[in-house]
Amino acid sequence: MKKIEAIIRPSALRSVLDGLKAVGYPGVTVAEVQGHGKQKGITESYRGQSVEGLLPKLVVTAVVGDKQVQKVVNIIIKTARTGEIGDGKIFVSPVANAVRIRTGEKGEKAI
Amino acid sequence: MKKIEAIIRPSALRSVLDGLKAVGYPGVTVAEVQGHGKQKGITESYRGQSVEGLLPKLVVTAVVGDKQVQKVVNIIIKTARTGEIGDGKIFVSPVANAVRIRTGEKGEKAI
Amino acid sequence: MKKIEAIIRPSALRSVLDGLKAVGYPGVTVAEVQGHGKQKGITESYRGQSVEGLLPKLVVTAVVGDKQVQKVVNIIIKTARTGEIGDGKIFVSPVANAVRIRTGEKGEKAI
Amino acid sequence: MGLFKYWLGMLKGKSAALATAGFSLMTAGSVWAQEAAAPVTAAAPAAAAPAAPAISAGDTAWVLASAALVLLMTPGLAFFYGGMVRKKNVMATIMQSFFLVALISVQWVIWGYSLAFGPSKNFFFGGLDWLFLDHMPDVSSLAPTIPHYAYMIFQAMFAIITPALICGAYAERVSFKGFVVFSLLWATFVYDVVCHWVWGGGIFTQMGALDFAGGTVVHMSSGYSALTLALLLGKRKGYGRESMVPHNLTMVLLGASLLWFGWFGFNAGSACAANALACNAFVTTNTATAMAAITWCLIEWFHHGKATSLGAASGAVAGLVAITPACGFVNLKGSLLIGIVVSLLCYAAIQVKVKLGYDDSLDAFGVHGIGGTWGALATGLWALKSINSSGADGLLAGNPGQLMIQLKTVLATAAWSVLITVVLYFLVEKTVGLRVPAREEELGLDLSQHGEEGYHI
Amino acid sequence: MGLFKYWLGMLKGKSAALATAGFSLMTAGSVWAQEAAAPVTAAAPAAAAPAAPAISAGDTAWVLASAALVLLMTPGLAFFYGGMVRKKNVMATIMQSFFLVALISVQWVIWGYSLAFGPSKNFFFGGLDWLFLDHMPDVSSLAPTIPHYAYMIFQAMFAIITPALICGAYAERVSFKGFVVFSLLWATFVYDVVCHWVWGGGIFTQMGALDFAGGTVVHMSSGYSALTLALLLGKRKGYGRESMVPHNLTMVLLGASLLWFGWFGFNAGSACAANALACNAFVTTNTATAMAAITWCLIEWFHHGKATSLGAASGAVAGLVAITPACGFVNLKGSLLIGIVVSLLCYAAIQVKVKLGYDDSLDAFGVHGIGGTWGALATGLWALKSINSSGADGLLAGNPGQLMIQLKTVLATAAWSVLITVVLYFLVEKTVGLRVPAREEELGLDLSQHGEEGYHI
Amino acid sequence: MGLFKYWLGMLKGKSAALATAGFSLMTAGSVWAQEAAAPVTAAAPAAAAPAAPAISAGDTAWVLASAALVLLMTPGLAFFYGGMVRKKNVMATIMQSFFLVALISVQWVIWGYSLAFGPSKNFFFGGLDWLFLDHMPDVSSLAPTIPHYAYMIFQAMFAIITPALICGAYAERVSFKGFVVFSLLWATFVYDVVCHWVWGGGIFTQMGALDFAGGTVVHMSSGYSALTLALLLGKRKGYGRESMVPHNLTMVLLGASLLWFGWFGFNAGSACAANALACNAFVTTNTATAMAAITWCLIEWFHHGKATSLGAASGAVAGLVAITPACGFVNLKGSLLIGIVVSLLCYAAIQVKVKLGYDDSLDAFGVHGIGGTWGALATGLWALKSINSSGADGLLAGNPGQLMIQLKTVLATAAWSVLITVVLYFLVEKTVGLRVPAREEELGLDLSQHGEEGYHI
Ligand SMILES: Nc1ncnc2c1ncn2[C@@H]1O[C@H](COP(=O)(O)OP(=O)(O)O)[C@@H](O)[C@H]1O
Ligand SMILES: Nc1ncnc2c1ncn2[C@@H]1O[C@H](COP(=O)(O)OP(=O)(O)O)[C@@H](O)[C@H]1O
Ligand SMILES: Nc1ncnc2c1ncn2[C@@H]1O[C@H](COP(=O)(O)OP(=O)(O)O)[C@@H](O)[C@H]1O
Repeated sequence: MKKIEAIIRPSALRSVLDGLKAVGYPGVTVAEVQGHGKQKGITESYRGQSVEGLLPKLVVTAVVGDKQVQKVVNIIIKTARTGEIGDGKIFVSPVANAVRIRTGEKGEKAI
Repeated sequence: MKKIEAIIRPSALRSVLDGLKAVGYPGVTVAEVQGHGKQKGITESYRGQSVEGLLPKLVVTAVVGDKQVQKVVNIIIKTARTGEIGDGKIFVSPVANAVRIRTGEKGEKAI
Repeated sequence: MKKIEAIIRPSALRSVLDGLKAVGYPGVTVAEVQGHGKQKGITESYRGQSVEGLLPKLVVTAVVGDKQVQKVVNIIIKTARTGEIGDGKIFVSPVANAVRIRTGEKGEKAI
Repeated sequence: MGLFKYWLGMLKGKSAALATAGFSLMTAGSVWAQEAAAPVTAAAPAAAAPAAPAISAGDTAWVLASAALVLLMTPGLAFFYGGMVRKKNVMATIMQSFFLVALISVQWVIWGYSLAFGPSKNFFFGGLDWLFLDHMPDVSSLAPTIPHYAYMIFQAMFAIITPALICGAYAERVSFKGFVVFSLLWATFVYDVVCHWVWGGGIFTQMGALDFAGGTVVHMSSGYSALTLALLLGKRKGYGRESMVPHNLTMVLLGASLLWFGWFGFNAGSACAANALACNAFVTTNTATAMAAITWCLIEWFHHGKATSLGAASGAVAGLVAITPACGFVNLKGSLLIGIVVSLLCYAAIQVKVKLGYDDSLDAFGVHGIGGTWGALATGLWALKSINSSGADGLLAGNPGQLMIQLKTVLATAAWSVLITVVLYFLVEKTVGLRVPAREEELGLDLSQHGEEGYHI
Repeated sequence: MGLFKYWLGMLKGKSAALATAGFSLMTAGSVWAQEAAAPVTAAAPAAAAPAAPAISAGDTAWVLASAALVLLMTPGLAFFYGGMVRKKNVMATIMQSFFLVALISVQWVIWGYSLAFGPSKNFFFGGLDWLFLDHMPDVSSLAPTIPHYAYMIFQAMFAIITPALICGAYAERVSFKGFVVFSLLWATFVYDVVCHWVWGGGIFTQMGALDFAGGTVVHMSSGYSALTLALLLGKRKGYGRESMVPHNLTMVLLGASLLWFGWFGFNAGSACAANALACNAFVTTNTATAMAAITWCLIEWFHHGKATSLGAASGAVAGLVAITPACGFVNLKGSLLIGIVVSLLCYAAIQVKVKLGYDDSLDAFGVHGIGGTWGALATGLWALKSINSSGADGLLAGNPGQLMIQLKTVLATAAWSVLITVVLYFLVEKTVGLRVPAREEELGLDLSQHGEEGYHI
Repeated sequence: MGLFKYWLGMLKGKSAALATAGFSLMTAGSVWAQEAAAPVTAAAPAAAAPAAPAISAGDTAWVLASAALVLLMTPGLAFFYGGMVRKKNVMATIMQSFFLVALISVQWVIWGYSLAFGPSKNFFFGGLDWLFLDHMPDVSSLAPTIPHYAYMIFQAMFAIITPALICGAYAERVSFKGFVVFSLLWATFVYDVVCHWVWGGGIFTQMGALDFAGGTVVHMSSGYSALTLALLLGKRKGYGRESMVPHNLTMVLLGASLLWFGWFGFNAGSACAANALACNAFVTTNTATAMAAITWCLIEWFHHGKATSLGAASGAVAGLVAITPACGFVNLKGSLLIGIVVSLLCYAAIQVKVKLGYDDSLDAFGVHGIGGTWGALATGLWALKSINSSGADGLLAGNPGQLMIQLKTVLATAAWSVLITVVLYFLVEKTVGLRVPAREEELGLDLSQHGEEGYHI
């Protein structure tokens, strides 16, 4: 199992979710975050004082079986890409185990 | 060390925290997220237009020593379960290292 | 590649970001969370009823190449430390792969 | 006690009819009106009204401004309550108050005002002569210097906020449909009736009860109904186990601020004129409110070592509640005392609630029931004829009888409110349903009742 | 039709001048004033004004209070709109309304009031005699019992909110600079002109059109301009693909509540006196609004099985819009009907919009255009001379001519608004630019236009 | 200079007593009253008051409505300030303003009004004859057409907001306990005294100083005290290192909107009548505010390339501050100029602050101190007897003396405010403590001072 964490533009959420739905991967968790990468933060100004701000992003997390990783990553790339700086990153990391709280099922069955 | 990430119902937070406290694992981080799994999102309606919404959830993260993983997972299962769809998931993943910022301590001592 | 997750005081954010910028690691994602560790939550009171609250924290996440881990961790320790309980933790965990959504680049090139 | 017998008797003959009346309100209403009108003799016109003074633009300006202020109180309440619930119920809670503004606005002009203030010839309610405001004289004898419409719409705002106050008791667990039906019936059978008793020329008017701006009519009726509902509905799912702290205190403070602001219309507007009496009501209102907020903070200080903003807001609202019946009868010192005592009583009541274990979610009874009762009695303690010549002296000015009258209105209002609320609760619960299913409650009322969420990414 | 010819002819001679007028507004203005003043003969002073009654403190108190209430409506609108947009555009949206309060306040005292209400001798606009409010008589013939300044500032608040209403149509995609220039021109060439036609002694005043508080002047002018802009600007980036649900419904409800509250000033204040007519306007306003909110909820109930708080708020605003022209001419029953119908119409219009695929982001046309049109026509249906002796009877009181007059004002206002909006759109888009570049829209207007964010960690 | 000597001498004999007076305020107060009353001869009754005109319902309606409006300003300020602080201090900041509404409401009716407006026979303060509002005549000579209670409660609202303005300077770092003690003392020894000087028949009244609605009394007194406290308390922990941007700008805009709305009561209500003067104040207030908001945005545009909503709100508040003393004396053009200049001055002051490095957290001095000073002087520039016959002409109408008088009141008010603030600061810091310990500041005042949080999951 792998955890796929995609940091995307807020505006891409609906496309990404629709894309994932189309390939039958429903389990997904979304969090609001802020960040900067190549796309630098932006200068904001409050009563004449400039401050450097971060940009709002969303993290879409899906834990999937090893075999689906590639497919899910591709879907996300396709649905979240605008081609402009700020499209975001996808990080894939190992998951040792998963449990479905309702049933206590473990492993890939649980996701 | 393992990172235990439990995606739970917001209403289960207090029970989970109390449960964890009872077994002496204080270190915990909670984040607000939204998601859907087996429990599909819900249809919302704004000025007559239907949209598909995600459901609010909380992620409770605790990094624990390898030996405590099972115990903590069990506590969470017990305290977060209602038996209805939407109880959530627990993901366990490896942690390479931990540092306590205040003291610089590393490894299991730090958590 | 490693994912460095630093749970810090909200007030330390600017220093940490400035510190990271100084060593040339721009990619970073910040999330608002709540938690408690050694620094217990605090007792709050609503219309005479006491409840135990969590403390607001930020999680700063940066995915970096293996060789930079130590340097980044040290920067965070230095910039986030006050020496008082509540300074937070840093967790380092493995990342299997990274993708830059905009270009599709993979691996360390993507971060 | 004669009072009790009177309306208990009245009720007995009516209760069956009441239960079957169901939704055909208007028919039921007019039947009832005829029945009731028969046995009782002329009583109403009532009240002051010196020989037809002219309409005053100044008084009208003040009453219209006051009506607008009181209108704003209900959204104020929406935010006061909305901030206190959990995030998943915020819109449902705000919606309850907001929708009541719409619902009761219409109910009032169609039949509510007539029931409450119509030219009935009985002690009990005002009849249906003024359905749709037809046949209304241009000026009400209760407010002779302003157009009748001004008085009517000012009163409408009171009718609106009263059922909204109850929302605090059943917050986070009733269905929207059930809430609508219950509120409409409650407004008709509790509010309109009690309003007639106290202000409309009904039995309390006759008895000389003092209620300047609605201690009994507004706060006690809603407060005791709130308690009744809290008990009948049972606790919220997870009560005592889940955290149920206010999700947004800034919203609570916004609500409390709008309430304080609007309450000047409520209380000082109740003079129905821009005169010295209105000024007295304005000043005593502000003073009691301020004193109650300070007192609440002091209590918290002693009890927990810290004063809270929620406490300051709660104390302010308690003070506003308590001074409401008294504001046009007591002087400054009376208002200070009323403010101090109400916070002591309400704070204590809330602590007791937790001990007793019933779930009056947002303390509708703890604040409005207790505070309203105290205010009604306090009026009987500190009322002064020197403040309001059409009022009466209270106990401390040597007239213990007034306190007894106040006590009677308290008991009668509480009893009637509880009784009808019990009837309506069962009626609604058995028909459209009042308490939501557990799964909907868990999901949150915003999504389950309204299909919307307060906040989006 | 004569009407149409009249001003189309007028316009032809002017359109070139208009296009080149550019920024030298004041010069342009006075040139125009002289040109236009020439061919037309005396018409204005107009309206009621019995032989110089004294200033009434009561009336003044009410109009000043009303002016304050109406001022608050624009921030109310800021929150109503601000809650409906996505988080990244919340400040830009609030700023549009807030900044207009400042911008039009100044425009109005410098040249707007003069254009709209100045002592012109033509049907078309009021001239520039009262620039900077100089040379104004102490009392306006339109409001003889209050100081002229009170009437002027009360009217200012209407001039402010009207362009702010349009913001709903182009929300989330215009540049701040373009917005400022457009709004200033629009206020001058649409609002001030239409205002003169209807209230300032202009052509509609002469025709006997009824518009108590601004159905044509405020809601139709803004509504049709909104539609025009929505079509010209095109859809928001991602429309139909991205989720564009309201980011904070509590803010929407706050806005709606402030609108409802302030609208009492808008409508009842338009009596310019604290009299029975003001009371009628107050009551019909509240009733239509309430009825429209209930109706909207019922429609949702039938359509989706659930009533929403956004629906209640939308219905309330639709009701407020529709009753605006009618409130001082119709009776209670008329207001109930106006409220019911407006929600049916607006709800339908919004569903049609989605089908047609244009992006009136927050339904400025769907609510203000449709609701305003309905209100103007409904006034022609249910107006009663018995409510307002200086008004007229409507169709249902046997005077079909009134409905025709109303229809003419509707058409003329819509046509003028659309026409000028098209001209101004191209003018602004080609010069300072109105639509933001795609990248700025994606980033959000808060950051790209103002360099600030609504919410911070 | 005689003025300075006068009260410096007075102070010398009093300063020891002041320091020891501590908490036994009432005793101290009356002792002081007797001392002070001796050497000075009759001076007060003061001011206009033509031979006992009748109470006017219209005027009363307007002043009551205004009092309600001004009450709302302090919660407005709570949100204006609350949105600007960091999330962890939001409730503490809102609480400061909200609690002051309660605290000063009570202080004012018990001793504040008497100190400020009581029938003293000295230049300095009003004595304690009207403690608990006893022995007050039914009508004040300062507002002869309304009940005394209306004037008293209207003035109360000014007394409330003034110490609340200071909160902006010490936001995010004072203990609640210290804040309460400081504010109570400040209200008594600064506000009540300066209020007496300017309006209560005191020394400035005698001198002919012009301050229509409180430039010196409200804004300068609070502004200079704010600066003093900012300097004495030192910077917030992490100032210059941590990000301290507003956590919720929508809340700031809400606050600014409520301030603008309420300020109509503040300024136009200060006419104490619904007359032409009130209308002038209303119009100049709105105009200066609007012009200042526009100007602030233009400055930002030139300075940073973008106008911000925080800037528009800040400019509006600066405009409101500056026009306050002038609104009933200057004409429209004066108000435009006052609005333009105040934004230039305040914006500059804020930039200088950053350079100088003191931490006036939310620019209480930058806006109220600078804006108030400018307003007071501007009144001396543009005042016109033709606007207000009981006023005076200013410099530009050929009366340079008036500017000198204004300057004296500016200096005296600033000096007195600074002086007493220094004394009170040390008094409070040494006893209950004013600045919170570093650990509590880091945790946030919401949790450390009140044990509550603004927002919950
Ligand atoms: N190394 C990293 N670690 C953690 N988050 C990152 C990293 N790099 C980028 N991000 C996140 O991804 C978002 C988008 O990154 P950005 O570099 O702007 O995209 P792009 O690669 O298209 O230029 C950032 O705002 C940040 O939240
Ligand atoms: N594969 C997954 N990856 C990431 N998050 C998931 C996954 N599956 C479920 N979740 C999260 O867990 C929450 C609850 O899941 P759900 O399937 O509704 O619970 P249950 O297993 O009891 O039916 C979801 O709302 C989502 O946030
Ligand atoms: N084992 C853990 N797992 C997850 N989060 C933790 C853990 N320990 C601490 N945290 C997070 O770090 C924050 C700071 O921890 P704390 O123990 O107070 O710091 P310190 O080590 O300086 O005392 C906590 O509020 C919590 O959010």
